[in-house]
Amino acid sequence: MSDEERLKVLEEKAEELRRLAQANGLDLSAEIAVLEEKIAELKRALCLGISPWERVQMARRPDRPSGLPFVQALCEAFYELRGDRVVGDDPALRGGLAKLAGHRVAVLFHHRGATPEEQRRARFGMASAQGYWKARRIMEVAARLDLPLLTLINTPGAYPGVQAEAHNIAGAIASCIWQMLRHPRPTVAVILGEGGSGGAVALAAADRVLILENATYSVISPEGAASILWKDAKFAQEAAAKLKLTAHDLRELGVVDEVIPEPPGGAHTDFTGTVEAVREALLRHLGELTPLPLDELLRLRYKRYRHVGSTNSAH
Amino acid sequence: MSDEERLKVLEEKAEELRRLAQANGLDLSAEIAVLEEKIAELKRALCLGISPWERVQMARRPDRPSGLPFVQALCEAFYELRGDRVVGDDPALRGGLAKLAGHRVAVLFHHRGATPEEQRRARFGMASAQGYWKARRIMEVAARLDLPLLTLINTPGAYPGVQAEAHNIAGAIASCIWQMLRHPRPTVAVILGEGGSGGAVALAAADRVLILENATYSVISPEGAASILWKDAKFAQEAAAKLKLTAHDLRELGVVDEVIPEPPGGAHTDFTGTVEAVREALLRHLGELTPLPLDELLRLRYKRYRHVGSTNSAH
Amino acid sequence: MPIRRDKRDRYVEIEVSAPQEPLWVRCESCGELIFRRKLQENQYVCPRCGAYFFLSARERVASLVDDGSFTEFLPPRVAEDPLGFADQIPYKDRLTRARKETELFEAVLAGSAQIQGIPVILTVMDFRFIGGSMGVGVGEILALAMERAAQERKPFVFVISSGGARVQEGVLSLLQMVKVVVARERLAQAAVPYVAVLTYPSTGGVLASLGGVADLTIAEEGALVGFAGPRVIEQTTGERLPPGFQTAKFALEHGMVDAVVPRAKLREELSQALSVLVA
Amino acid sequence: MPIRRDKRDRYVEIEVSAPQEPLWVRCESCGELIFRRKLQENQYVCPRCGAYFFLSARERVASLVDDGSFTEFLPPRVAEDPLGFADQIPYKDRLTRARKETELFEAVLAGSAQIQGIPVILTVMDFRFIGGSMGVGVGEILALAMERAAQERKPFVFVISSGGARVQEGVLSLLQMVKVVVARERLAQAAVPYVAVLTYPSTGGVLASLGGVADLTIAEEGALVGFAGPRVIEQTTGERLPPGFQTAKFALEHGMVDAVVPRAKLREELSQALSVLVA
Ligand SMILES: [Zn+2]
Ligand SMILES: [Zn+2]
Repeated sequence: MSDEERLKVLEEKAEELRRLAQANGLDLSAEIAVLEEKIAELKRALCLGISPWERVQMARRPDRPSGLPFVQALCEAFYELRGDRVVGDDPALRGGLAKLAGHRVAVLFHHRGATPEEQRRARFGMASAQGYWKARRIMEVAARLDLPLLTLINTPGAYPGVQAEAHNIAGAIASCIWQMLRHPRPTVAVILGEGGSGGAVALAAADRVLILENATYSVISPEGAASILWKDAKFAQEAAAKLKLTAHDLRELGVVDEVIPEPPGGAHTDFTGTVEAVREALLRHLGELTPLPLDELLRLRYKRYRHVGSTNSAH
Repeated sequence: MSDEERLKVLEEKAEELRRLAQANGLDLSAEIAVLEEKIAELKRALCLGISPWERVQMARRPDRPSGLPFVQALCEAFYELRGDRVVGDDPALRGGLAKLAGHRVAVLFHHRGATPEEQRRARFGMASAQGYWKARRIMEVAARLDLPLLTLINTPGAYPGVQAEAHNIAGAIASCIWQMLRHPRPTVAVILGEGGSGGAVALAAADRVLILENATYSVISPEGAASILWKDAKFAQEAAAKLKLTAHDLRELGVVDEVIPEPPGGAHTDFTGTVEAVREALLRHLGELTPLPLDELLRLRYKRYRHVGSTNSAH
Repeated sequence: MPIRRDKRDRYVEIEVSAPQEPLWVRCESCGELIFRRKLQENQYVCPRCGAYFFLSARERVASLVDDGSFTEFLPPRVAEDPLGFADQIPYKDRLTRARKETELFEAVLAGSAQIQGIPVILTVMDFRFIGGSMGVGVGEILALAMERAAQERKPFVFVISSGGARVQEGVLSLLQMVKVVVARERLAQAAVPYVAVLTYPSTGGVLASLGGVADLTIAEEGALVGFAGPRVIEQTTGERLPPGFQTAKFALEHGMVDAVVPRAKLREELSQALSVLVA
Repeated sequence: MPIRRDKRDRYVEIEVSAPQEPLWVRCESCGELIFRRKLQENQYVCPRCGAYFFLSARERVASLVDDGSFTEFLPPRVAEDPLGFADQIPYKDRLTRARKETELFEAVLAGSAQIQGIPVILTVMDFRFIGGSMGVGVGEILALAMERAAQERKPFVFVISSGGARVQEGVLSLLQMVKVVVARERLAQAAVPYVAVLTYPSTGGVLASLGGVADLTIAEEGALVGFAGPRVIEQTTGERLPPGFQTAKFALEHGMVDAVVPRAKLREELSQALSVLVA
């Protein structure tokens, strides 16, 4: 039995005890407390000391909190904007206007889909040219309305398809980066799951970049790196370690500003807790950025990105 | 024999006399002078007192100075920009960067094509969605590079096609108008031939709007108005008069700032002279606008368009 | 009048006749005779076949705003009949007739209102008024409304039902396209949001100006969204129109609008949109 | 090495081997043995079949600028091997080898130059240098060059030949996409023009950042222009690639570039473009 299966069994048992206690008026609090301690321990065990490769697997879980349900839980109100105004709409990259703790904000996010049908339509979160052209349009709306911009990233990468190329996906990604860098209000990005390559960085040129503890951010998938550099897909685990794609590696490299802890067992074990943690971090960073005058915001943004890796800041 | 045919005969005769005089060393200057006077008289006759409907016909002449040849003659240097960066390129609406009397400018223009093949490809100057999305892109480039924007208009109207609709031609035209109104440097539009409806106004939201003497600018073609309002295409001539679409009507309505005279006989009888006249007027208006600070330019632009027709300024 | 489509899913335009007030109305789409009060209660959607009837500007306002919250703006002073135009009948007579029939000053109605408690500046077109065409009057009403929205920092809402430009005002009607966009830029400068609502029909110069530059665009289910009318396209290009061409769904699939909603849910949809647009 | 296409008009990538200097070179496209000097004179286009060979950065510079006008910038101080990376060989060794083979500090060469008398800041990539990949060094060289162009108010010219990001520098190479765009914004703020030249190959992170946001974009006839490589697309999606996919002509037809020119005319084309970009 895997740790995860064991955890599930324990949780069911605890739940049953609670039900019993309530139904029959029994005091089972001691028994329940023992179980709860075991559960907490197991969750910690599941989370700590896990390898980069395991984190890659965790970041890719389809049940990881993300996408539309995440945004709907995060914001009191969310109104979706659709379409790039030229070609179409992309279900893998979505966005709109929202209220977050009373503040008006614009939100962009990858949506991987919950059902198999939705996942197929959203290409498992790989957005196409239309998605990125739409994202740029929504950034422009947000700029016009003077709204802070939040992005929630979870994508294996941009979609490599014939139509994507025909509609200039490269230009669309480049335009997103540019528009985000010109945004006249604070921008905060949160990497919730996979931060895959160009498809992620298009939404990550933010004033602050946060990441969940078991999320990843990488120039290439470990499998891709293995097959290109080692000419052998079996080296994916090694690549995962060497690419420094885990949250803590990224923090050390100065690429992300904060690692948001996940609940014991991983974000997927506690949707609400994860949303709350992200919300708290978002509001804190927005609170720090909001008072800054525009020229200072742009100066700090320039400084942040102009020198990435330029000096031996890491190691 | 029509006046135009008579003119042609006289011009050939004069040319022959000149050739004879030169070849045989004869002095035929008196005879030539008589002919030249007749020619000038006929040209004046052709131009004056012509009806709105005749001007509509003149504005539509395929040999009217316009399009790429016009721009190449107008500017010392012209570099074409192509493509809307999302879908494709449109040969009916073209543009690029140019040098005009030593000044860097951006130019947008309708191109109807010279050869039948070119005309077919350019849909006789009816630009599609891609053309207007490209135009907006070129306006953005011009804004970024701080260049004045010139537009040269000659179109029956925007193209009414399935692909045009699918790529949001209405949004593209609206975006052109908007971008032109936000342009941070002077903008001057010249209506060279047909100024047809939305396809024309997309490029005509300028600080100054000039028009050639026999060009037209109208909300609808006279034929269209006749069939909609009179339910009979035969009323096209009457509609042409009532729509007030001639240069002089437009000047009276305050819609255009200047009517550029055409050479006797019409612009098509003198390509070089027409280009020169347009060039002189363009430089004069640019010269007036260039010293204005941006806020004053935008104030005047707002004033100009905010009150079109709002008061009984005409009649 | 109901909005019909023929078998190939295209819209068929219908002559708009003078609004009498018979007790019973026939749905031209399914033939059903409907009690007028019933039709009204159903927001002018045929209870039998779901066909959308035109909604007058006043009925549209009533269907969208909080009861009693609408304050109509005074009509502006504009050049009436600036060209002295006459076709089969003088334009002045046409204007007079439209005013009498619709009890509106122009093809657009403007005022301040509240939508589920949110104050907005609301402008609603009326297709019965010379095909909802935009002339100097419509342009002026829209521009004034936008200037007011910018000044009062209230969201600007524009419900379109228009066949395009007011041909009888010639090039002056064409230039209203520029006028409304220059006023729209004022909204942008003030960071005041602008919501467009596309209904049947949203075409021509209105769509290709103010209708094309909203921050947020909602289409009513029965909307027709396009620059050129279906017949013009067929006649000019000889192209076959694909099924569902220029419907609200077509517009959504081609990335032109943010949402498509049935008429009955438009008020709720608008208030949801507005709730994220205001502080 | 020549750039070949297979029968379906797709590009075939070719291993780039160490540049020796044999007197004769075989065209891998048509099999012709070509005298090296002759190939050089023909700007590395096969005189027999017209296939494009890679041009090294220095050869590209020589083919574009006025004789003797190029002044190379000093290499910047950057983090070398910031991750301490090793795959089959240590990244440090790979870098050392690339430097020795190409006699370049990095995959892009930067300097000031004149093109037909017009002063520019010129940056040229070299595909032989680890596939023209963009790591911290390339990002730094490009950003410094753009800052200099903005300061000196000279047009910035960027000739791309890149397979994408420098995988061995991990996420730091990915972030160079942001670095070069933030520097590009400096050009925009100074109203200094930026011209991109796309050659074989212009792909991945370089195209999807600095390569995608030029004021004016020229593609060399033999260019490959695309975000994802053809093989990746086929493998990931199973889609059949249309003929001419990702060629310069494809890019032109799909609105992505302003012009396509043969290599022999690139210098003249650039000078024409620059002539309308400078006062
Ligand atoms: Zn019915
Ligand atoms: Zn060969």
